[in-house]
Amino acid sequence: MTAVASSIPPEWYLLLAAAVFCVGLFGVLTRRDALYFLMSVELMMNAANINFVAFALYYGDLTGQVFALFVIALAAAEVAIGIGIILVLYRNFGVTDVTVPTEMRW
Amino acid sequence: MIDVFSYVPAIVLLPFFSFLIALGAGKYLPKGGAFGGVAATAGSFLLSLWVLATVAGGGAVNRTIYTWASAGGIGPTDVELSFGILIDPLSALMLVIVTLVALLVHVFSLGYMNDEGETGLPRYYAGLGLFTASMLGFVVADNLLMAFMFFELVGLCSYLLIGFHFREPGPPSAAKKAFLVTRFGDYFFLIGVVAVIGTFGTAQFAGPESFPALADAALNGSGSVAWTPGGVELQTWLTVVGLLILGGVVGKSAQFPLHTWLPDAMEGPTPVSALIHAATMVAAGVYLVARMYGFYALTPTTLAVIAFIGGFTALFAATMGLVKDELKQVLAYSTISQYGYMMLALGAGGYVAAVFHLTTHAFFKALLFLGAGAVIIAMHHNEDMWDMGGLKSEMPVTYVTFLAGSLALAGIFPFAGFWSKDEILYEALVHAPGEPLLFGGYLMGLLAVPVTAFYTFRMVFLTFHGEPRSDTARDPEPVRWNVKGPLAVLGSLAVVTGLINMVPVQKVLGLEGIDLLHRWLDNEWGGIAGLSSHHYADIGPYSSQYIVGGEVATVLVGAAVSLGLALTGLLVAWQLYNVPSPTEHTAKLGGIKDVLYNNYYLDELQVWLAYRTEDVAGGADTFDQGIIDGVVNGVSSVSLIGGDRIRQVQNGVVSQYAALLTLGLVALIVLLGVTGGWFL
Amino acid sequence: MILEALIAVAFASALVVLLSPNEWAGRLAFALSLIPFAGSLYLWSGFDGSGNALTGGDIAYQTQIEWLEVGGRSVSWFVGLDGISLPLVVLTTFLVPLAILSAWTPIDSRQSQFYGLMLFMQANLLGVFTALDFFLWFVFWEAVLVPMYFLIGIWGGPRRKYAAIKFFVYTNAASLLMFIGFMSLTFALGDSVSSFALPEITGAIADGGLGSFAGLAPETLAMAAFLAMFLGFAVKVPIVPFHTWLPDAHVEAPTPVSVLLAGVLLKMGTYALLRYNFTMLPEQASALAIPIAAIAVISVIYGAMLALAQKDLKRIVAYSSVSSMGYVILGLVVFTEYGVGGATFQMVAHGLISGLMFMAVGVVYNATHTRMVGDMAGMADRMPVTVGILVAGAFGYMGLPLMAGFAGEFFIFVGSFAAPALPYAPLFTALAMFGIVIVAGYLLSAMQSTLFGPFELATDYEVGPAPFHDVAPLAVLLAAIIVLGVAPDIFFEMIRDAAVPVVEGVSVDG
Amino acid sequence: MVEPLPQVTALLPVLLLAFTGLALLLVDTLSPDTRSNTSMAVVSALGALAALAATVWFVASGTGSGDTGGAILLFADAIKVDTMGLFFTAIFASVTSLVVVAAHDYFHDHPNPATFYSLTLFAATGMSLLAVANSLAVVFVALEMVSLPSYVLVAFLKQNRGSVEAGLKYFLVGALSSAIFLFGISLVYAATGSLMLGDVAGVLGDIAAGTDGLDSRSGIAGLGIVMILGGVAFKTASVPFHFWAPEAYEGAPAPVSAFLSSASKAAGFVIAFRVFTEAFPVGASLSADINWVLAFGILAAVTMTLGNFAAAVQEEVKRMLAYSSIGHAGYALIGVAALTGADGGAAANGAVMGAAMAHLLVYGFMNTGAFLFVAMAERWGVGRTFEDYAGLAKRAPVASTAMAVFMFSLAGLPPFAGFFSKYFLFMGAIDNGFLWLAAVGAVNSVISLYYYSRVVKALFIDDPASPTTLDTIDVRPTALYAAVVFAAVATVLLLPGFGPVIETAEAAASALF
Repeated sequence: MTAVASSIPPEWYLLLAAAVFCVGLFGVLTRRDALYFLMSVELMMNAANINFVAFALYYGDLTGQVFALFVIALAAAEVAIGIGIILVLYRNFGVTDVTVPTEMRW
Repeated sequence: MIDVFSYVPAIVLLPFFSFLIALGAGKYLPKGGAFGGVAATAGSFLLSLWVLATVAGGGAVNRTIYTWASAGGIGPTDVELSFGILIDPLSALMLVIVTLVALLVHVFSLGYMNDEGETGLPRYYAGLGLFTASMLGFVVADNLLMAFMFFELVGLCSYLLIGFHFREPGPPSAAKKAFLVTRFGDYFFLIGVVAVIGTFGTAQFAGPESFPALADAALNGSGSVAWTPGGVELQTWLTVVGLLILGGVVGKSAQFPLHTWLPDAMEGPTPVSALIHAATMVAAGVYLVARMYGFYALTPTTLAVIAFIGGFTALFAATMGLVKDELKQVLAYSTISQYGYMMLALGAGGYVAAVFHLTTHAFFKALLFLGAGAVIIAMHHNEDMWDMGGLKSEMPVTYVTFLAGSLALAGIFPFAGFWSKDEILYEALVHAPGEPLLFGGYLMGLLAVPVTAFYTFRMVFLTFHGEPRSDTARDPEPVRWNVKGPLAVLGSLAVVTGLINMVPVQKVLGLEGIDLLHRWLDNEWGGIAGLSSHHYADIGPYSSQYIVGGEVATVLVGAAVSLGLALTGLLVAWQLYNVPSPTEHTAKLGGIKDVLYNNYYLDELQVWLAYRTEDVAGGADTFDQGIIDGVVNGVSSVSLIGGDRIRQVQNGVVSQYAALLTLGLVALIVLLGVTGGWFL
Repeated sequence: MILEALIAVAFASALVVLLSPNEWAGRLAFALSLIPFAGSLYLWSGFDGSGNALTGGDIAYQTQIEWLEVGGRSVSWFVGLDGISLPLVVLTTFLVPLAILSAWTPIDSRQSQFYGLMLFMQANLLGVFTALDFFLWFVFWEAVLVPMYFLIGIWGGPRRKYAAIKFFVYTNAASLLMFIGFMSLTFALGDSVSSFALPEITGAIADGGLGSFAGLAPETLAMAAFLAMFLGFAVKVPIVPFHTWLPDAHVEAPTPVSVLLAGVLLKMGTYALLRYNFTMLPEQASALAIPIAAIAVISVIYGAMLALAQKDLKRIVAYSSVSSMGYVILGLVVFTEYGVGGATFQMVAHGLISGLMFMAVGVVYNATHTRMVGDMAGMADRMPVTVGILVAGAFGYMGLPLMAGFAGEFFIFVGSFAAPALPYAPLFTALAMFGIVIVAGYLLSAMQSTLFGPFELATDYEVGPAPFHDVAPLAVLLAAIIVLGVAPDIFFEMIRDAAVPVVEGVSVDG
Repeated sequence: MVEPLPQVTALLPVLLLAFTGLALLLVDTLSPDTRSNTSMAVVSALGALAALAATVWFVASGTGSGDTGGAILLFADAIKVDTMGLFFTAIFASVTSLVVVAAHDYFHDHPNPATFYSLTLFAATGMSLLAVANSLAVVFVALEMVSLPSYVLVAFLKQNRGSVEAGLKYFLVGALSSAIFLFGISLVYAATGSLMLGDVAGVLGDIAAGTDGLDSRSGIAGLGIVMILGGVAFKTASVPFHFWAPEAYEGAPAPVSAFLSSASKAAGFVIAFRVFTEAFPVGASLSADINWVLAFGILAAVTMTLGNFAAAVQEEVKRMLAYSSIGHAGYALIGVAALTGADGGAAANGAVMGAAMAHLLVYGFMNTGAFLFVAMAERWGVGRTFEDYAGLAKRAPVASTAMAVFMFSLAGLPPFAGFFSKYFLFMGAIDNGFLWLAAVGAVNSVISLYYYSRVVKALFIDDPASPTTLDTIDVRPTALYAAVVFAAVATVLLLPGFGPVIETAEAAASALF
């Protein structure tokens, strides 16, 4: 493994991942447009990926890295589905604002 | 020698069968099943005579014949609840009285009910049959529980018969009152029964293991009772128990303050009144005290209370009888008064005197009621004495017999009532010294004598003497043999019954042995140990003291005083009412008249109490619906409101969902983190 | 296997009737309901049990078949009879046919469903009184609610929906409380029990098998469990102040349902109290003797006072049931043979009498279409026989001697007056006895104003004598009441035999 | 015995589901004209039933159970076939078969029902895979395999605003939750360096014992565990991740609601049961100061309370069922909340978790049945509110009776299976000393009795608003009836036949401790 990567203490990776995760979460909570929502979620998933990759390196076993690839694939699939739903949302409600559809409540 | 006592149950069951027959098949039978009743009571009467003869021949029996509830523990002891028969001189005598009166009432009813074309006769005769059966069962009972049970059945029958004319408003209400008031007394009686069983483990009247015997033994230290409530001294406890049982007596025998039901009970058909007042229901109370006299004799306080209540009731009721206008009302109050005398006697230790008066009264009071019944027939069911008058010429038989009964009731020599009442007063007198309550009872009893004579003859004169004061009185409806027959029988009895116990004569002339009843109840011809007047006298608290000179003097003075007073009352009545067209003199009494007329407003008091009770009940109902049920319903509505609050969280905006979700997660993390100390 | 057959037949006939056409559902149901009755008579004739089923007595007609195992404890089909359960089984099978007869007139819609549910309820009631395994018992216990909910809800009066849901939810809540209590008790026994068989659990508790559980010391736990179960059953009985569902349920329920509700369902509560609280935890019971006796007395007096205030005949009888159940509680808590035996006897007696009262009131209602005291008078004039029986029943309710009610109440009074286990027993007994005065008060008043006096009726219906199939059950019930009052020993002896071990559960000095 | 069979055949149920789904997709794409709703339904039903049969056979023959050599490990231990896995597979398979049969009538006029069947079967495949996952990686992948088709199924009626709104909310909350779940996994990986459940447990033990340097890891692991717990909460529709459920269940086509609220919920629980017992054993977690038992306890209490109280005040039956299924999630959570770390607690833990599993099985029938009845009502075109259901029993006695059975069973009344499953659950809680949890459950089940009986009241007691309202009931959808009646019969028969269920479940659960 490269000296740089190993010279960085694992806590830093954790902090980075946490930071990215929080940014994503912030996006989720603040953005009303479905697409932004989607992107923020992607961000959160990638935060997880950072951990996987970093600690795969740290522990020196490949599971984490491989799993990260899986996650990326799944994220893609999720986005595909998401876009589809957003599409029908637009068809039925004429907007992509997630706070608009509130016909069902209480 | 066949055992007559094995037929004793038949005495009870015969009228019961007549009840079943009348109830089931009455409407298909001639006279609505009357003959069944007559035959049954006649059979019972004959059997009773046979029993009487057997007892006279030295026989007596105290036998358990049926186990009602098998032995089981009640805490201190095990008990077995059973039915049985106790035949001794007292019960044998009572059997004869009851069956005789019942028989005559049945016969009389043929005239009073059938000939008058009453409806619902089967129900009537069924009621009579059951009534007689219950009373007989009560008479032969060998233990307190059985006595109580038949006591209650008597109450039921009185309800059914008093309320016989249920289509009219009056009778049902009177019936209700009769049952309720007596039930109130029976409440205490029931506690008494339970207390006796709890205390002694038995409710037997007679025998070495009977509760009077056990109580006696426990008091004189030669034995002990199974249980007394914690901390209560035995003598006190026995007094309490005695008073509790007395509650039932006061109710049934219509003693103050539970007498109010009896005048109302006149709503029932007159023959029923005769049965109730002469021989059955009302007599039951006094009979009960006599039955368990061995127990009462042990508790002087109870005796004193009995005496006082009796004396007071005797006077109190007599005063109310003074002003009544209806024939049967007068008789009703006289009944209350006379049973007061019997209670006085019992309280005064005059066991025999009480039984004596019970006997004579049974006859002359039955006579008076049946006579009144005859008059009522004649008057087309108008009972107001002010519409009568001059009937003696129209209905001689009724008049003569009625007169005999009245003389007896008034206690005029030599009619039955004189002897018994005189003996009561004598017993009270000689035992009174040193017993304030008893002495008070005696005085009131004495005072009641002239009053009794007065209202009796006021009744006689108004009814039979003077000029007819209404058309019906001028042309009364004639009555038939089935009315006159019973009257004749009872009339003669009212004259002669006194002869069975002429104690004064014996004492004055020294003729030994003519005090038959004394010897009878003293088991001279046989009986059961511990149930003799002697025994009662021994364990009783009283000793005789003769105020004026010796015994003979006292006897004579006492007799003279009571007779004199009676005659005074009679004469006053004569003066006021034995005139062609008498007028009301009650006005002279002024305010007192209203008080007497309204029975001292005691009914009003009881009505008031009833209403207050209903108010309490209403309050309870409001509380129940408002508070208790309110809480129950409140819980549900609160939950639903809570649910409504909760669902508000789900407001449909997905971003807020995300926010709340995150918040929740953070909350969890913080909670676990803090408790787990991750952040250190 | 007779017991199984009995219950199976009941279930089967319920199904058959449910699928039968409305026209003859009633007759069919009546015919089928006679089978269990005959069966129970057969059980009675061959009854050879002795002692109390829970305390190791000889159980009659016992069967125990492993059902399933949960949490290391086995649940089994375990049924049997002892002197306490047999009379109640007979009572149930006796009342149901009569109730069905009394339903012929009033029930005029969806008959097959009605009678099917009645029989279904009967099957479950039989289960309740015979089951000796907790879960088996609990299945039947809860299953009774389901038919009751429909019977009140569908065929009931104007406020039937409210009454049905109230009964349903209230009693179910009580069951849950009881469940938690009993479960804590069972698990506090630890490994000393390997099943939910009630005899085994009772035995283990008696042998002091209770350990501390969930942070509670054994004594605390036992007391808590006792209270939980007592409250649970108190609703079912019902004991004041948990009684308010009863009048509503009774008033709304159709007559035949009221008959079973008052006649049998209330007895479930007292039966369970006897089995669980007073047989399993006698020490706790006698420790709480005074408060329990107090609420018993309150139930008697308060219930009677409420009845006094009512104007609806059914409500009157309903509240007087509350009152009568108070006697039962008093009889149980004094722990004497006559007290406990009398309480059980009173269950049967009250079952018959209250059944008769509701039935008779129902017959009058069929004719008048009103139950309000003010709306009618002098009914005796139009329906003499019915009124005659009604009056007789009323006197039975007032505790007239030689009728079943008196026997039950008197046994209780005798058993409780001098009871050592209950302090101030004479006081409590005397107070409770005053109920017999009040009951006379309101019953006589109600009868006077409705049955007697000149006939009048608020509505303009033509009123005549009731049909035979309405009067017949009344007569039969009355006969039974009198027989039981004249010869109480036919039940009391076996009951007492089964009550003895319960009484011995408490050791009273002196 | 199944010894002669190659190990991989243990996956037979999963494969059956997967291949059925693929086959349907294949037919649908290759020859779109030959497909017919009926044939599709039949095929998928057969596939699901075959899977069910296989599962039952395996369970009966003791595959993967302790007495036949223990769990079967496949693919480098990433898959672990044991009794619990099979037990849940049985739930999934039976629910799936019920749903696809019902769907045949529900989508009778839908242009393209084929996708529905395939998607359902793919979701089912994911679930059954979830049930046998032995590594967090597989768990996540399988979870997505369940989620993604579910999103589409909810939004299946593209023209229906409700369906779309439901789909959107489900998707958004789902995406967020799976992100959280994934991050949790990553943290656990960071703390333990492994994704295999067993290894994670081992390292956790070391952390608890403090046998290695970084004790701050317990914090990281704890954080990760709570996040994983969040993912579980999402799948099981537990507070605070439940928000999607009411809308999704209400908006989705009724068969889909049935599928989600029964099968998908069970899938969530299989994660909880497996991961939290095998990866984060109670004892180790507690000694590592990670008290997830407490977390589950709080969740259970809050969830059942929120679900039941909210359900009590609903106007629409479907939404009421949605909330009630949240409430039942709360009940089932007792299975992981009422666990004790005390040694020797294994038996009791197995008992309570087994009770939860049994409850989920019964729930699979009664809740699916209830939603399918709603499906029938929608098919008939009667309204959605309680009032609209008034008097249905007069027209549709059989279906209404079945519905009454479901309602009372959900309320935990005998003689229905829901009675045993619920009371055994409470019993388990009490057994472990969690009286408070049982008490909360008791209060809630009282509330639930109230609102479940409202449905029965509407069906049997209330009278229809107008005589004509019932005329809309003009068809007898055979397949729907078949499914509903079958579910009802199962609900009833599972009471007497509860023995095998609870005993298997307990055995399976106990094997995990």
